[in-house]
Amino acid sequence: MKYKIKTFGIARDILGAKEVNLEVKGNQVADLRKHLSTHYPALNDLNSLLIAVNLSYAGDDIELKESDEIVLIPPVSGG
Amino acid sequence: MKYKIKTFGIARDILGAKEVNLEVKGNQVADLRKHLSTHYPALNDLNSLLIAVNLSYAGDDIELKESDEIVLIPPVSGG
Amino acid sequence: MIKITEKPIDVQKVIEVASALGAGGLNVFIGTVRNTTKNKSVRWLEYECYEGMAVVEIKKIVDEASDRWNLLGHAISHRVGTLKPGEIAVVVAVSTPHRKESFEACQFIVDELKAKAPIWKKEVFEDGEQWVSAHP
Amino acid sequence: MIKITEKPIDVQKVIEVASALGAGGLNVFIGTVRNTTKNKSVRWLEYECYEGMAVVEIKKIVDEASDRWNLLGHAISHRVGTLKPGEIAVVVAVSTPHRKESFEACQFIVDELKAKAPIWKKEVFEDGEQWVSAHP
Repeated sequence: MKYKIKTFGIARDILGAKEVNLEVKGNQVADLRKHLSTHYPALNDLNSLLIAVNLSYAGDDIELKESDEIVLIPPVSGG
Repeated sequence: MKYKIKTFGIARDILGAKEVNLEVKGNQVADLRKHLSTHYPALNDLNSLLIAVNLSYAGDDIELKESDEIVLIPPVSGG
Repeated sequence: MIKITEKPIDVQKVIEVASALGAGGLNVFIGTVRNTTKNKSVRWLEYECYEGMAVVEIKKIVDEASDRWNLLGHAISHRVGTLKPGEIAVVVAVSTPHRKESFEACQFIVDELKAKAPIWKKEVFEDGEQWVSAHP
Repeated sequence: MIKITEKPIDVQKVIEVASALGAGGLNVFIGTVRNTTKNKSVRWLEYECYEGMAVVEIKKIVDEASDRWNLLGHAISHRVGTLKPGEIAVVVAVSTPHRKESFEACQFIVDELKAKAPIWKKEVFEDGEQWVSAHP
């Protein structure tokens, strides 16, 4: 499946762009995680990495559609 | 001893003036308290009555001079 | 800054005075006159203060807060006179390096001020008036 | 009001929006950029935000606070972009009938906002930069 991934903060630095198109085997959040972990190993060093799908944090078993708004959420530090 | 007593809040209402001159038997805070309690019994109904002498709260055994600034402090309610 | 005033309190000014460059957190409490008390409608409040001693007592409270938290700045302003519902009676602002202590120190000062500072308020209702907290 | 803005935050405005006539207490937290972190001098900070979701997440936090305390009014403003030391990054204001709950509710919202809202800051030093909290 082809997904358009938005990035913020250190995740943008690691992926190298604000938006990245990825070709992922499988259609679950867990599959996307596996892809990211393999192709961008620096993500594995972060304190946490959440994935937001259509404005909500998504668990590993959530199914992704190619039209979804998918965003990488590295450790937040607002305030 | 003759003391000039300043009053605030409900103590002013009970004593009837912002400043009252009292002739008290004895020269300790306890003597003043006894005088007040007898002559202004409505003071006995208050939640508390502190006596400040020269800008500090004074215990019953403090000795009073006629030149002291003596102030009745009924229950406070600032804020 | 510790101030007793008959004029409306300028909140922005209090905040500015309490600010400090090394601070990460500034907490402000603004106490306003409520429009009801025990379901009775409040027309206005009369505040009065034993001014010389109030400033001394509030200074002691700030000193105690400084012993317990790292206060980088503080400002306290209390109004006296006639106040209508919605008007500001007291503003307490403190700044500290981190946010948690700003909440704790500000709340401590407000609680202590209300318990100890020689300031009194009388509530005036349609059908009477009473000195707050005077009687059991 | 929940607002993400690139412009300097108007604290007085945030306070006004959070005010409510039945309130006796209004608590405000102002978070400012510190001039040092771990003894290193901070030149500036870069804040960024996933705006659509940040507003949704902060709204959830306010709803949770409303379940726990009697919030009569609230206003939250978070700045993004380049901020220098001393500048205001976030202002949270809540008003409640009594003072204790104003402190509790405001602190809850600030704590949760910092833990959950998708907002990030990068500290820029003389000799480098780092995304705050990114690494262990």
